[in-house]
Amino acid sequence: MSLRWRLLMAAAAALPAAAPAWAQDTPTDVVIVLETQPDQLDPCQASKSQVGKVIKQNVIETLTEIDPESGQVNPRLATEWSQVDDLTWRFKLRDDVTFHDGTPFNAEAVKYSIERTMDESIDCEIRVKYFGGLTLEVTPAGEHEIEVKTSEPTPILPTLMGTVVAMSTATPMGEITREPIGTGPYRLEEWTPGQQIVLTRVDDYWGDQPEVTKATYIWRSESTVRAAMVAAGEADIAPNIAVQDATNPEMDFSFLNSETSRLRIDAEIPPLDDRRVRLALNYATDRDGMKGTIFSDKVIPSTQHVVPGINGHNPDLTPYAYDPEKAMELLAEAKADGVPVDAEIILVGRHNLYPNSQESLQALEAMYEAVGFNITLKMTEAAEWYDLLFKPYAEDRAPNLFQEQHDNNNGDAVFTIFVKYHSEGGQSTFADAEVDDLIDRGGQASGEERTKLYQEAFKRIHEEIVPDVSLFHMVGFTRVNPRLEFTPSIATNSELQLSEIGFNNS
Amino acid sequence: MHEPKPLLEIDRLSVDFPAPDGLFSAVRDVSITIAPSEALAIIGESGSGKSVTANAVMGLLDAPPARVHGDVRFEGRSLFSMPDRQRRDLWGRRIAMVFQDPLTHLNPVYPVGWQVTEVCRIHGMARTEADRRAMELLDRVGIPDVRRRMGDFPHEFSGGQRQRVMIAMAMALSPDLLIADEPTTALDVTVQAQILDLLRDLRTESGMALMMITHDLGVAADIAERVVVMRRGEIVEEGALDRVFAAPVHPYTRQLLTDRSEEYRSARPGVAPAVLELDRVGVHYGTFEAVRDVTVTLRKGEILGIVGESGSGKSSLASAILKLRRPSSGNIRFHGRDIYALGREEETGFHRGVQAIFQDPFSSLNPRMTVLKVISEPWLLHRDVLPRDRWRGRAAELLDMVGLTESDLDKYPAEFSGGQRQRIAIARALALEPEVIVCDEAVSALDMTVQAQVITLLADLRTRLGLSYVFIAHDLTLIRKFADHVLVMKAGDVVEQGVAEEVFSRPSALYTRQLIASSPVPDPRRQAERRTARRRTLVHASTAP
Amino acid sequence: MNRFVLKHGTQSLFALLCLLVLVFFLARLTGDPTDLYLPMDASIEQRAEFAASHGFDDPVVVQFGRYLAGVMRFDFGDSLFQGRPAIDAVLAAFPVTLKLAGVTMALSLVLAIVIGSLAAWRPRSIFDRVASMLTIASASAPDFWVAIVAILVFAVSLGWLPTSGMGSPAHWIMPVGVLMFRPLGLLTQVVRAAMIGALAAPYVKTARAKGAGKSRIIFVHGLRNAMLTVITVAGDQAATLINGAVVVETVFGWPGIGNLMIQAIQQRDFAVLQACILMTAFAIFFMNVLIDIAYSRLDPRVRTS
Amino acid sequence: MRNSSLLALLRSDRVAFVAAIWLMLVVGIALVGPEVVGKAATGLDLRARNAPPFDFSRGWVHWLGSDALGRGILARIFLAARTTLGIAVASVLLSMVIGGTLGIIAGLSRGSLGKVIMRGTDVIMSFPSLLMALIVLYVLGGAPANLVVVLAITRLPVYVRTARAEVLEIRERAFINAARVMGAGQVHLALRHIAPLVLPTLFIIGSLDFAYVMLAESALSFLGMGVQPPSITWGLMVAEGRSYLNSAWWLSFWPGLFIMLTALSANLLASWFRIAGDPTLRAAQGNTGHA
Repeated sequence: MSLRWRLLMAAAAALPAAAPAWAQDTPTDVVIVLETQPDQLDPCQASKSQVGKVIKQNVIETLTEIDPESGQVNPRLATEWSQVDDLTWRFKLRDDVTFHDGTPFNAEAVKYSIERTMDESIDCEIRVKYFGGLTLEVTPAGEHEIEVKTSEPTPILPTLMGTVVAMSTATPMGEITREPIGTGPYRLEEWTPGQQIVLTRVDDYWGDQPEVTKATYIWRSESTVRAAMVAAGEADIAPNIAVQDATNPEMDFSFLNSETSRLRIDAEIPPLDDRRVRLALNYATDRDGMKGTIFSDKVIPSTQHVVPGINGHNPDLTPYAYDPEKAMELLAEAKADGVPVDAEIILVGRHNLYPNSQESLQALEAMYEAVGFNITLKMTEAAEWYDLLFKPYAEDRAPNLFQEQHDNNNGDAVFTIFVKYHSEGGQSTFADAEVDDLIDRGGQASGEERTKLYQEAFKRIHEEIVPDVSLFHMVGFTRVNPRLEFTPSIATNSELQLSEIGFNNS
Repeated sequence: MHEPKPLLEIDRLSVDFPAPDGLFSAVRDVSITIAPSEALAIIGESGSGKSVTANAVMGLLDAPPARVHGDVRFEGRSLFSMPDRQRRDLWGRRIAMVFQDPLTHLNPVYPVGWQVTEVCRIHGMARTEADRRAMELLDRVGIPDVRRRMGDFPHEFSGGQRQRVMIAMAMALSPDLLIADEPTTALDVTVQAQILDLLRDLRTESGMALMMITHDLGVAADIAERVVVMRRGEIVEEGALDRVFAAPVHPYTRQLLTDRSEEYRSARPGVAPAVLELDRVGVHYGTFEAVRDVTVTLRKGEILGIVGESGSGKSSLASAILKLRRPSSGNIRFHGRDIYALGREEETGFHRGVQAIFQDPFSSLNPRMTVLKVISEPWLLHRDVLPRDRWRGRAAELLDMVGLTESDLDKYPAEFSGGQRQRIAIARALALEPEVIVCDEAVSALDMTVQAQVITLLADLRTRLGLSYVFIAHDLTLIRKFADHVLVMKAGDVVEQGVAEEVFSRPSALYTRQLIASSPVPDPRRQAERRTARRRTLVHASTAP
Repeated sequence: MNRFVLKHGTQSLFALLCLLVLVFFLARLTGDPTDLYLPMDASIEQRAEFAASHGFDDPVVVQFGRYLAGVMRFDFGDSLFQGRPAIDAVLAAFPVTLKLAGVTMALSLVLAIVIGSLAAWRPRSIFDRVASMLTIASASAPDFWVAIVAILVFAVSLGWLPTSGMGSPAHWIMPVGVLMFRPLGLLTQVVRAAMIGALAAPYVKTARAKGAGKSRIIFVHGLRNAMLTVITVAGDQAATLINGAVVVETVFGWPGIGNLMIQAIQQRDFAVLQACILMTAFAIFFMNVLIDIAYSRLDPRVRTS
Repeated sequence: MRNSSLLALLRSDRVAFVAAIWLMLVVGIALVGPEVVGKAATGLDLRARNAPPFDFSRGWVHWLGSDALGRGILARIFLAARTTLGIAVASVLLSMVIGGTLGIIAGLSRGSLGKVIMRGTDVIMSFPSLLMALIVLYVLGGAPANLVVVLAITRLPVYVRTARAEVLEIRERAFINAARVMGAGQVHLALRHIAPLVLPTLFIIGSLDFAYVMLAESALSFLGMGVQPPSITWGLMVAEGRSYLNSAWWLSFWPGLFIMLTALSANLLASWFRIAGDPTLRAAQGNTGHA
């Protein structure tokens, strides 16, 4: 150690004024430290949170924009829209926009953008995630108006357009680009793979000019390091740090990150096919005990797998209270009826699914064992976890509880409810005709009707079926350098709009 | 006898080393003086303290752990109390040293030329001057083609040449005193003779004093004017060369001299049945031909001596006999059967009938085995020889036979001296009651007195058990004393063979004559005559094709 | 020297091929990247379609054949996740690791030689004991832990150094310092042992008898011989340095090959993983050749035999 | 008889003696620790979450603080000792036995078998061991048994190479020839003569590796592919606790200290044993000996 010390001393002596050299100085530049480097910056991958945080609404913009708090659809590049018939929609576009490469933003460009996004030869996440099974036919209806025809009725097309981004026609078709050219307030200045991405402000942005002139994105995998960097003045925003690193109320802001955590119960395998056993699990879960300890005290015990603000969320449901006695009673009842409640139940967890995920699972394991379950914790790595997440499930599997976290930030419950709860959904663990019917009808409906049907479905799922142990609407923590004025929101998980950043003049 | 002004005075020198049980006293109260130009030999066996004394003079003992008392003075100045810098100034310039094993004492990663110039450079000579001097010196000590070989590395030279390089290094600054610690021990006899001649000539030229450390009385007789005999750290006898050799006072000196005296044995007539027959045996290592066309017969109760210098192929021949290396040509028959074409049972019979004793007493016993395990290993391999419950008893008998006791059975080899280890190896060789024992330099690494004891034991066992030996050695005196039939080898060829006495008294081959002439005898007067004679032979030899 | 490289080359080529087969098949046993690449809500059909379009549904042997054919044409495949040739990603990352490892190794060697030699001059002295203890201790701490503690102490609390990243020389101090721990500890021990051995060698006696002084004995006679052992161990250490580099690069956010490899393994980005392996294996081979050359330069006995 | 003298030698070297005592202590903890702490190591107590160390009002298992689930750190360390040492010892033994055997075979074989073995080790050596371990663990999963196998494989080359080098030297010694002259076969030579001589060297490497394996195991945990909860090792404790370094340093400090001290002790003992086991080195070290 002495050697190291001497070395450091020497270094410190040699660089007396060095400290500012690596701290950020220029007043309107910001440095943002992410968890991982985005693999790509292709506009059509903007729905990936690691890509979206850099380019979405900064470099490239969407046609519509969804208010994360209310789920409401707002104009962005499209100014207004109307439904022509069941399958056809019309979108009016802004006429004062040009791409960073000088090409005009018009109907042709949007057509090109949508076609490129839907191109099956590149694996655009926007297509796979939001347009599975759906095809779009785009026809320009004037210089700044388009008509979109869908292959099947899609009442939420304006919401979906909140995911579709506009890119210059110079963007190559059929191959992934590393140089996104959009219409946003910033252009991609430099991308040194592995090291940094630099965005600079454009002069002729169509909207209000943001304050930040230059944004540098870097990445460090350790939350401690990210937090330390902001504390040391080397970075200005660390969008996501662990709860235990969020120790400074001056800098650290919590925000609902639109993620919801749960344990999926495999309701097809005894003893978990018995509703009482599933209820017992819920009653044995001490959500309040975990809140404020393992998890932040800002998390909200959840009742359903979508966050409030998503169309279809049912605000009238209440979480199951912590009641171990009741859990034991239910178990005893089930046991009396011959349900094999002593069977070993596998609790499948995944590494670092969310901060402190391992600890929360160990806590849950202890809680369930306390009421008489026989739980074995099994940690998996991403690939194995995915394998278990999706159907088809193994025939001879053991009864299992499956740790999950789901992020729906696109305003509508449809992105969640079908895949998780419909008997044909890729990740559902039960089949209930009534739930299926509600989900199917909800998908076709729009407006109030849609909301109501989904809410009914969530109610039945939560109270009658009990296919999961719903845990929390999760919060994230963002550390922000006090010189900035920035409040993270529920959207911070998937995008980080530089235009929302201001500076404190102190 | 003593010069009035001594060059070097060793004054009541004692050296102790810490040992597990207190202090081990390596040198006790030794006082020696050397006059300018005098040649002194310190004679002693291993553990006599002769090398420790030499190293103490040069300050080469590590200060702890060695504890040195007394004083050493050079021209009246104490070497022990003078400042390090002054002492370093003397080393190499006024006092130089030559060591026993030139290969390890030369730095393997530097060219020899560099190593010779280093002495000069250390003592302030300019580079070009030092280079010139080194070349001159190497040429003087007899390195051929000096200009080219200056840049060669120690491993590229033969043993004798390396020692010549060492000597050149020592002579570089014409020192007043040369300390030579067993400088010829690792060398072949013919080379030893050349090195001794070189040392003598250099001394004559420069008038330097010589302190020669040796275990070999012949070497002392060859070069010294005065001798000091040491034993177990103390001086037992000191005096002029002729006086000590002619009329030794101390019993130990007398014993040393008798052990080396020459005894001729009468050869046995070759009437006994043949045990081992070698027929035109050749051994190759890759393309290198180590042994060529050896044909010889070993009869029951006979001792076949094989003599030769390093590289003569004698050990390769032993390997072939022991089935350690298959001959590339010819065949070897044990009781008439080719040993490389034996059936399973005959194979067992061969391994019981032929045993071996190797040179190095340190590596010939597995250090992790007790003596009992070592001796009983043959019975483990040949399970029908002796039931396990009798192993201990029989092993004790064997130990008794070789002069050790039953209580030694549970000790490890490290607890024995070299001679004792060789006895254990002999006991192991006897365990299967063999007919032939191949002794590959079996006594070469031992001290003279120990050597004599082991030889006596071997001779005794032959008489008692009717054993035959293949006795391989580089030491002519030994072979001469011990063998019935002798084979002289050189570079893979048998240059001469016959009844031992005849070969030695009337050698027919030139090489045999050279060997005999080079081997020093512990008699100053005869050695002086032989030297003169040898020089003539050598001159003759070097002009011969 | 050419024949020597050629011999090593063919041997290493064989080893490389084995390694490639091993990793290729092992990596595919860990599952295909479809699930990791596609969003969670992708349908079963979309997954099947994705796997088919990237050939993940072919038998592994067929995939391997295709890959080998590509390698023959110096086409190492495209990174699934980065959408660019895998070799580009590797070539961008490799110099970073090379610099990091190079500086670390050079510094550890120099320090190890100085500390180890001084410790060997007087074994069991106070200096020797303290130096041994510290260097062994430094090799006994989990490196990621040391790295994070170092950031908290030197960057956050004291503010002397930047937390992480590359750039100014100051950015190098902590990564190199942390990465140095293991090799420095080991090399110091090796230098010390080798020097003790070399200083006990008979030729050192000869040098002393020539009147050579302490520094001449240590650095001219001892060190040159001790280096033979040291560079062999240093070579092995340099090869294993990449283990530490994985951790250090991860913590300090250096875009090196260790970081890239971890990411490739986690994402099942096979093309990148394979390219990384080829690159490191080649680098290790190249380093072994260098060491052999250095060895033969240092030891004339190797040169002539 | 030899052991007692070794023990005396050990006592004369204070540092090595302390190292040995620490190792014995740790082994003792591994043997009985988990039973001693019992439920205290696994029970949940969220009120004691991240309780700081040196609060002696709580039970002794909390003296070094409590972890994020309120379990005493000391209790966790005791529980983890068995897995940690178990993995380290098992993988070292496994690689020592397999590597040693392969090395001896390679050393004795003059044919292609030896070459195959050496090429095999080349393959393992030409790839960073940590990454090799990661890939294999992704296939097999992070069960302690798998970890043992993986770590053993990555360390094999060291043993193979060392054993082979030793054999090449030993097989030239005279007692091997003496045994062959008696008719000893390869198996006899390998078991009776060579293995006992190679073993001490392998043992020294083993104790160095013991430290290495513990550190590698913790690095794997850091990268997320080591032992998985609910199994626990010191390495995993450090890896999990690292995210609390800012707020609760004791979570990763104590297990880190245990790893460091244990690794240090193993290293110290190994270097001591290298000297004690080799009389020539012992002399060079200046303990005893003659010039």
